[in-house]
Amino acid sequence: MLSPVIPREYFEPLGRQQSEELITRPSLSYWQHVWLRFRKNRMALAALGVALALVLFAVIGPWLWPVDPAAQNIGSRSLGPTWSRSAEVVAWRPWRADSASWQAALSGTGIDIAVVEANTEYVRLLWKPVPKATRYAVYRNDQPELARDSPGLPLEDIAADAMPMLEDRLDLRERDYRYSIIAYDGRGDELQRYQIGLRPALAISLIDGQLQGLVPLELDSRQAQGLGVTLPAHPLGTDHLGRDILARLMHGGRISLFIGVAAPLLYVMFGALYGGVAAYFGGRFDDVMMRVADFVVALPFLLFMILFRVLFNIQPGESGITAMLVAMIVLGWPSTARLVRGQVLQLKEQAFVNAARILGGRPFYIIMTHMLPNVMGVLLVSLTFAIPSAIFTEAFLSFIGLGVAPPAPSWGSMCNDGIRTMLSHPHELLFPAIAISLTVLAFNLLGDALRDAFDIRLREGVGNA
Amino acid sequence: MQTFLAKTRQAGPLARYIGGRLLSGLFTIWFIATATFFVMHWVPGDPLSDEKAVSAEIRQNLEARYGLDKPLPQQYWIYITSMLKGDFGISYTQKNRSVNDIIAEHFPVSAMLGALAIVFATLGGIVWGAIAARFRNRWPDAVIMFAVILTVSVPSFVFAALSQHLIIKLNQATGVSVLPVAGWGGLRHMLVPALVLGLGTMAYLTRLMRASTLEVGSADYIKTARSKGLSSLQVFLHHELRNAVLPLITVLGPAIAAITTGGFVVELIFTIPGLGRYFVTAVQQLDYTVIMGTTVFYGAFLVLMVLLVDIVYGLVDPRIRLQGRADA
Amino acid sequence: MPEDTLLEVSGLGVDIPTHGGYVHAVRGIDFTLRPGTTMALVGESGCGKSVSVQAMVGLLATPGLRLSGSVLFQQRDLLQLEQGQLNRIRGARIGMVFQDPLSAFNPTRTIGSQIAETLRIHKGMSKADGLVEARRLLDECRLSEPTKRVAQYPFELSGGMLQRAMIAMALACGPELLIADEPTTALDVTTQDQILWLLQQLQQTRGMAILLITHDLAVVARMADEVAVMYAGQLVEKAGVERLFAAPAHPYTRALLRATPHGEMITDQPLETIPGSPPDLFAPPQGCGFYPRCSEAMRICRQRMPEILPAGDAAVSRCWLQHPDYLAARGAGND
Amino acid sequence: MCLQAAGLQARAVDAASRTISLAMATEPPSLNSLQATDSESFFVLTHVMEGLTQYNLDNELVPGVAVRWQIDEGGATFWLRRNARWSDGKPVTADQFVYAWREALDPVNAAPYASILFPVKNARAINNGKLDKAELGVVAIDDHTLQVFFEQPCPYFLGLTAFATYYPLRQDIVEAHGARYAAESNTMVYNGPYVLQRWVHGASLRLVKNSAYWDVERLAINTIEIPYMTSSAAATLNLFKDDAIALAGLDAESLKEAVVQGYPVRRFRNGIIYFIQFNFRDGRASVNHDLRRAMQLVFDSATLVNKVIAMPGNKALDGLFPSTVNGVSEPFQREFPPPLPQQNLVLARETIATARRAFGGELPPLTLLVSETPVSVIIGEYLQNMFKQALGLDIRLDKQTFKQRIAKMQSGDFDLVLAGWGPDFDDPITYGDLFASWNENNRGRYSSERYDHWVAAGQQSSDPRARMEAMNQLQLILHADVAILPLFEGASVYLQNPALRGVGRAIFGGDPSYKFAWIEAANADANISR
Amino acid sequence: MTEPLLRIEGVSCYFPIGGGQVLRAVDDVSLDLHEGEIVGLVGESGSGKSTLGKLLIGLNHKSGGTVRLDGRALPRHYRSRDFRAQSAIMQMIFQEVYSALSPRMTASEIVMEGLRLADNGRYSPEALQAQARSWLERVGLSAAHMNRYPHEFSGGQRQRLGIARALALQPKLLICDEPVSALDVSVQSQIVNLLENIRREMGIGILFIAHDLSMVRYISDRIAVMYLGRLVEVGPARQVFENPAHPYTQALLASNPVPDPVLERQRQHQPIQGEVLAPIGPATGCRFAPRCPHADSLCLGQQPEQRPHRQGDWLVACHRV
Repeated sequence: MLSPVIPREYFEPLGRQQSEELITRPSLSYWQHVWLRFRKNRMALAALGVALALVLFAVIGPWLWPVDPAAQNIGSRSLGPTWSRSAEVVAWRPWRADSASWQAALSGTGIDIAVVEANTEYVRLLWKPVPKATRYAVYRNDQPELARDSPGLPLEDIAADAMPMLEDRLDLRERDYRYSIIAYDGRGDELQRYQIGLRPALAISLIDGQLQGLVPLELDSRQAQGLGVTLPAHPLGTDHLGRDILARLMHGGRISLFIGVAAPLLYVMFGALYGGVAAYFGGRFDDVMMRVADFVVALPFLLFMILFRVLFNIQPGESGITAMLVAMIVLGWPSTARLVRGQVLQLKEQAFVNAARILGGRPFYIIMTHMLPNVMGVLLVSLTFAIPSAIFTEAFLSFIGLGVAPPAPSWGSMCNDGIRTMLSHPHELLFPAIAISLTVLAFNLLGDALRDAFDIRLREGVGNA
Repeated sequence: MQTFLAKTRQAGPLARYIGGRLLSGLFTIWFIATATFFVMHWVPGDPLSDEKAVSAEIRQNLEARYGLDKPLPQQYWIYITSMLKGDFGISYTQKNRSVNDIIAEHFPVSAMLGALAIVFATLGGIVWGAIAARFRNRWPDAVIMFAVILTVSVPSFVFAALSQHLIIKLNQATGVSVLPVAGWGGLRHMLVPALVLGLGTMAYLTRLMRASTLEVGSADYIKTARSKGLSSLQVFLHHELRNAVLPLITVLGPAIAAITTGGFVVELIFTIPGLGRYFVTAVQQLDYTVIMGTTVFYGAFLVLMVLLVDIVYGLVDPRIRLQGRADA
Repeated sequence: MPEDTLLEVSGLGVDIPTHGGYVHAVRGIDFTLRPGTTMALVGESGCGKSVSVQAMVGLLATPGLRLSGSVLFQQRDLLQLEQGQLNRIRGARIGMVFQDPLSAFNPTRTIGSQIAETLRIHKGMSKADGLVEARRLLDECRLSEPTKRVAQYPFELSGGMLQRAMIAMALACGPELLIADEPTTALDVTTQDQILWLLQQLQQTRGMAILLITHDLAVVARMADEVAVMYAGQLVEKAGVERLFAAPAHPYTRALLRATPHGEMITDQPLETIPGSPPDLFAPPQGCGFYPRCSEAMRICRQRMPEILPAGDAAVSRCWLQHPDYLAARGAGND
Repeated sequence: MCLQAAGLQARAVDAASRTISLAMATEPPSLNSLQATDSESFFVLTHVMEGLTQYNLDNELVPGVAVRWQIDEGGATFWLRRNARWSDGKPVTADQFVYAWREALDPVNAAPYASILFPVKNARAINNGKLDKAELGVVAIDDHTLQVFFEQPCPYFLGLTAFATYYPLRQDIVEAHGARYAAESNTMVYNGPYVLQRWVHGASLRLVKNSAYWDVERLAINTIEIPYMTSSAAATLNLFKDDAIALAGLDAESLKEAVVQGYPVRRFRNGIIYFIQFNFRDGRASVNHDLRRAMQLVFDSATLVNKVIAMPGNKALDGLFPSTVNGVSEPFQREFPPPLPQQNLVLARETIATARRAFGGELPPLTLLVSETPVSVIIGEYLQNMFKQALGLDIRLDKQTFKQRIAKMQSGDFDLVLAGWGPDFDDPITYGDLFASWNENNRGRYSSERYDHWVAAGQQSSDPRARMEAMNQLQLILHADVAILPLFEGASVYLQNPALRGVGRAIFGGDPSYKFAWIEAANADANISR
Repeated sequence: MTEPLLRIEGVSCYFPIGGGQVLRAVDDVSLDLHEGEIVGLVGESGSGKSTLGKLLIGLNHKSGGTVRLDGRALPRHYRSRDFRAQSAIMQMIFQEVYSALSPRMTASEIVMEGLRLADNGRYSPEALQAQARSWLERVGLSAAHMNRYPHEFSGGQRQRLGIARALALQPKLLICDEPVSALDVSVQSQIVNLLENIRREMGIGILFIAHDLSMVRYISDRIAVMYLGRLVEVGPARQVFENPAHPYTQALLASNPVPDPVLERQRQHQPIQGEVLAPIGPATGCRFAPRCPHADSLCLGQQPEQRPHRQGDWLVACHRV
């Protein structure tokens, strides 16, 4: 290991280079550090983006999609996502078929059963009487392929002494149906079974058309009959009362996100103040204040929710948003208070807080300038975790009728409505559930990411391990 | 200096501590009882009303039977004194059953279900959390944490309905009744409901366990243990696990209470005759005595559980057991 | 490798992954330790002394950790051993003592059980036998009332007592090498005195080698046979203890010694200081790590990393001042 | 699927042991026949107790404890069968009826259904505490003859005697157990076809054949197990799918699922009518006739039934009487068709404009009180929006729990209420007297002398023709005054295991009834879906 | 002789520790400190030296005795206005270099904080900035550091910042609670030199609390040795170090290793026995007696008074002296 001869000038003395300590890394504030760490977490950025998008959806959405979330379109209930369709106006009038008319319809044709009319407002059937029958049971199967084994919905029993005819108006859709007419004798044995398949044409009743402004009010039933109208589009479908789910999601988002953000924000703030003050003054004062917090934890939420509705004079049928907010704040703060108390107790022992006291800082000054900013990280994290639970609470309360009042939507109440039709019309649950889950997920991830970003222990730089 | 202090504190502080906690627990229960009583009387509605109207005379008879004709302070006094005697009165809806009977009949069901749920939640939380921590930032961690967040983001009734659906499918597929869809009987009836009931807590505990395992993992004594030549499994079992589980115990008290009292959705869907379901029905039917009785009972249960868990924590953690309890 | 070498470290390098990239915590250190002697690894915080010993015995567990070089312990390269083989050496042939005895003990298990655990693993003792042996070890380490201590929990003992227990645990299986990582830094002076005395006594009776990591030159002076000085992840000087204190070769060692208050110092004069701070090991300097703070820096120091060079009396130093070319040049200049 | 189902251990219908399994919505709050008010209690009581008369499979009155009877304007006499026995072997005697009726009226017992006994002489006075209960107009002539005196002529009295409040009670047993009478299975005795063998509160009930029952030979089902208590239709359907129960009530959603599964769906009109009742108390906006009239003009019960409720079986209601009510010789609705809805938007808007002027240009918001069951809420929301769109009416939906809704109805804290009424006995008067000004259940306080007149006529006349004519007048008056908006008559839609036959669906009393049920062995092994 | 800058007379600080017992962290301590003087207060952990320091500054409440600062008696319980009144006379430097500075404040904000609090609004923002700049430069930091946050500074720089914060109020007395024990050797000397310079230039008194005897010996004019809440020896630094009178001081010095292998190998190492016990309850004898190699029945039975030793400036609390 013979090194080459090094030129003499290389050994020229330079003297001390570093008279003053150099800072080699760029200057970053604490928050910049947090943001840097946060930004590196791709999941967190995505979550932030989703959260912002949801807020925009709720805030700006209703301007872009100006549909009344309460407007019912009773003819288009529980529709999946659809674009605009054309329909025919139908004015229903009682059907009075006499024996001549049904004989005319059936005679000589050789068929047993005839469709007189079939639209989504009504389906009218006639059939040939079965000798010795005492009654006819009329069934309809929405799954025509199953109709051979299972007649489906029992629509009506018709006594044999009445006309062998049926008008079906039950929840008709623009789809294939198969009707079964079963004739029974006096002992209840089946004599004969007629079946017929049909597909009703899309129709809208006159009054619905008028109510929705699709048909001029002046037209009477005769004039309106058969008029062609265009039904509005529903990008996310409609609910069980024919209300537009997209519009409801947007408006519901306002309420859900408002409650979801405002309630935690307020109770986290109150809890922080409470816990901070308790811990700062400590001792007996702290004991008493924390005991109060223990009481509050043990209070039954539901009862107090009702109480606040009474206190706030929430009339039946009014949305109890304020009461809900107050109840959530009044009963929600102890966990934050405990958290902040723990933090402040730790901070109190920190030398910089003592330094501020020595400099003569008043308690308020110290809490505001030295404690609060340092508790901020924990607070933000607990806030992001409180938001999902607040949204769930709102949903639960709306479910038991203590939340928003119909027809105002909230994501929670939409979910609760949707659960009932989970199997047959999954979209009614799916969309609000996705909204809630997305929010919850986004804020959970956000909370996780913030916690990591704020965690001093994880901050870069390796000491002497 | 800590150690010097410790020695001076050993004489009987635990008994004093428990005594103090019990006292404040009693105070808490009184507070809940009073708050509940007055809220119940503020809330609109009439426990005596029924589908068919009753005449004014019958109504008076009914009011006298339940003591509602007396002035409020007197009603409160009667309520508190009889509560002290352990008597919560007679149900308004189940007219010949006392609230004590109802609690005695339904609470054990909730408690059994809750106990099993807690067992599931705790075991699951420990196992999953430990696995996630051990494979930190690798795929098992990612999978477990994703499942945790999913569990948190989906309401429990969805899981309940889904699992019931799965049981039916399972029974139909195998042709034998592998598990009952609903109802109450032996352990078989409890398995799935308890699992569903414990799911949320399990997710929470998993998260906690992961964090505390990571924290313990970076503790100096783990390095010591490794320097002694313990294999990583031995280190994990004998040093990490035990200390990582300790923080879980502190949240177990409220968790037990929450699970035992919060199971009404599960009880409803699986048709389990628990107290949680009964309580919700009582709230809907405005059954004053049952509401008040169960609320106070639950409050007491919560206080007791938190205390019990604190004591258990003390027994498990020698620092607290031997030191009495310095304030947090 | 000579027969009388217990531990031979050559070219040990440790890169630790962090959020900001790799920290080059240890950048090639070499030393040997003979049986029964004490080698002190001295340096300021962040110089890599703890990291390097932990890396030697496989205690660094960060995923993505990069190790280089070799650590021959009794002719076996510890860096190449499988986990199981390493576990049979750790605790049995190599004992370790750490800085903070309170946090180094598992808080929820008794002292006795933790000592017995080592014995159970390496010697297959029963738990009861282990406890008896633990009591004997505590007694050997001069811990008062050993029978009582065995059943006590760490928090019930003072720092000095715990450090004795820690030593007892490290010595349980009669290791040939004791690694003591700042064993007295957390302790008071009188307790430090007791512990150092104990270590010396134990070394005499047991004949083990000690690798002592410390930042305190006074402790080094008292304990070490040989000293290795670390700076910025590198070994800058290695010498016999008397040689090092009498004639430090590296400017850093010199500055360190002069900055340490000394019995004979005159208080009227200011203490010598070393300005500035060590380099950032995320991006170690190209040349000598100490050059910006060095009063004797030369142009070459900035550009090229000095090699380990002999500095007389079996000492070596990583400094251009020891380079034959420099010495030649200086000699010429003086002429 | 057939074979798979056969392997299941818990069979809903077990032909071998002649056992069936069922689910119940909740457990019966009380099996004391004096205290029972709810359908669960009535269901159990119907099976374990028997009154003087009972309903058969076709909802016709047939002899129960009484073998024959004679009713005139002044009273009735019942001759009890000699082989009627309690489950402990003691005979059923006339004085047990006397005891029961007196107890029901005794104010101390605060029996909620005491008023159903009011046709009996002095009953009202006794219940009001004005007379001693010994003054009640009922006498046990001997052990097997019961004589009843009427307060005033009561042509429908026989229908009342099947009601639970009219059941006999055993004084010795009631007094032995005091407040705990009928709280457990072993604190009561039974004179019905079944006895309650086991009652695990909140969990399960088991009914087994009462060997002391006079007609025990006829019973085809040995054991009725009720191991599940759930009010969730989804859960019930799941139990049915799993062949754990033999009968499952359906709601709109589970019905769809049942159709998809191919189960044979059954339906039964239960005679319960639903209507919007207006509040006629002073100061309520709903007092305004034009307002009510405008609402009547836009409302269409058929749309509600077909599109909003959308369950087969439910039938649009336009008058007061459901299709289950019989007139003189034919169904009442066929003899006296109700006025049909008009749905005239133009006229309605004119009418509401008149109303608006009466309120000084601005209509106050109306409160629609509904209970918080899903169907009620959906109907409420539908009406809320429909009246908003059609008339610009601002309606607030007041969702309340059952008890709270009743309380608010009682105190008049509503403008509109969605109410329902189930018949207590087989006579149109059970609907007709509902809006009589004196009726406590007339919670809207609708008051019309003409209406009251026709109610009295219907109650007292013994001429069926005249009575039905009076009933028709009632529905016409209601329509003209817009006292109510009739909505629909209810139905139960349900699934029934095909092996189980002869299940009685009862309009009156406990429903369903398994007293006449049997297991069709040929179907017993068949799959539930066929 | 003029009144000293700080006069501590019979000061005690007790903490209740439950069970009716009392921890006598500081027990009847008397000490003077003159202007421009550095007094080193040494002792092992648990000796009460930090408690005394915190008590003087007002972070602990004294249980008895009086403290006179600059001729004025200090209150027992401090309120924020007492702190403010005191802040211009007495300041403190902390051991915890990493937590003594608020992580959310820049260097200049930290230095200005005291000035801002002391006289609300009297200084303009520019004047405050200028003050901060000059103090930062005074402690060896540059204007370039003004807007940086504590976590960007090294340990030594942080301690300088802490010193600048204290000096900005131009106090007469600086209480330094182990100011260098968390720092590396090379940095320790920087800080010690800085303190020495400040004393020389500003003439302020310094109470230098430390457990590191070498550093104390280097910097102090006088030295006070504490053991279990009591002062056992107070005297001129050099003399005490060269010729300690109290057995505890002797033991302490004997335990302290010196950075010289030759000397070390010559020394007789016989460590002092026993453990430090907690000072609970009233002492019946000398606190050091249980560990003292020379203890007799008198030592165990009676608490020794502080008595002058050799020159009048040297006090020792030992029966044997």
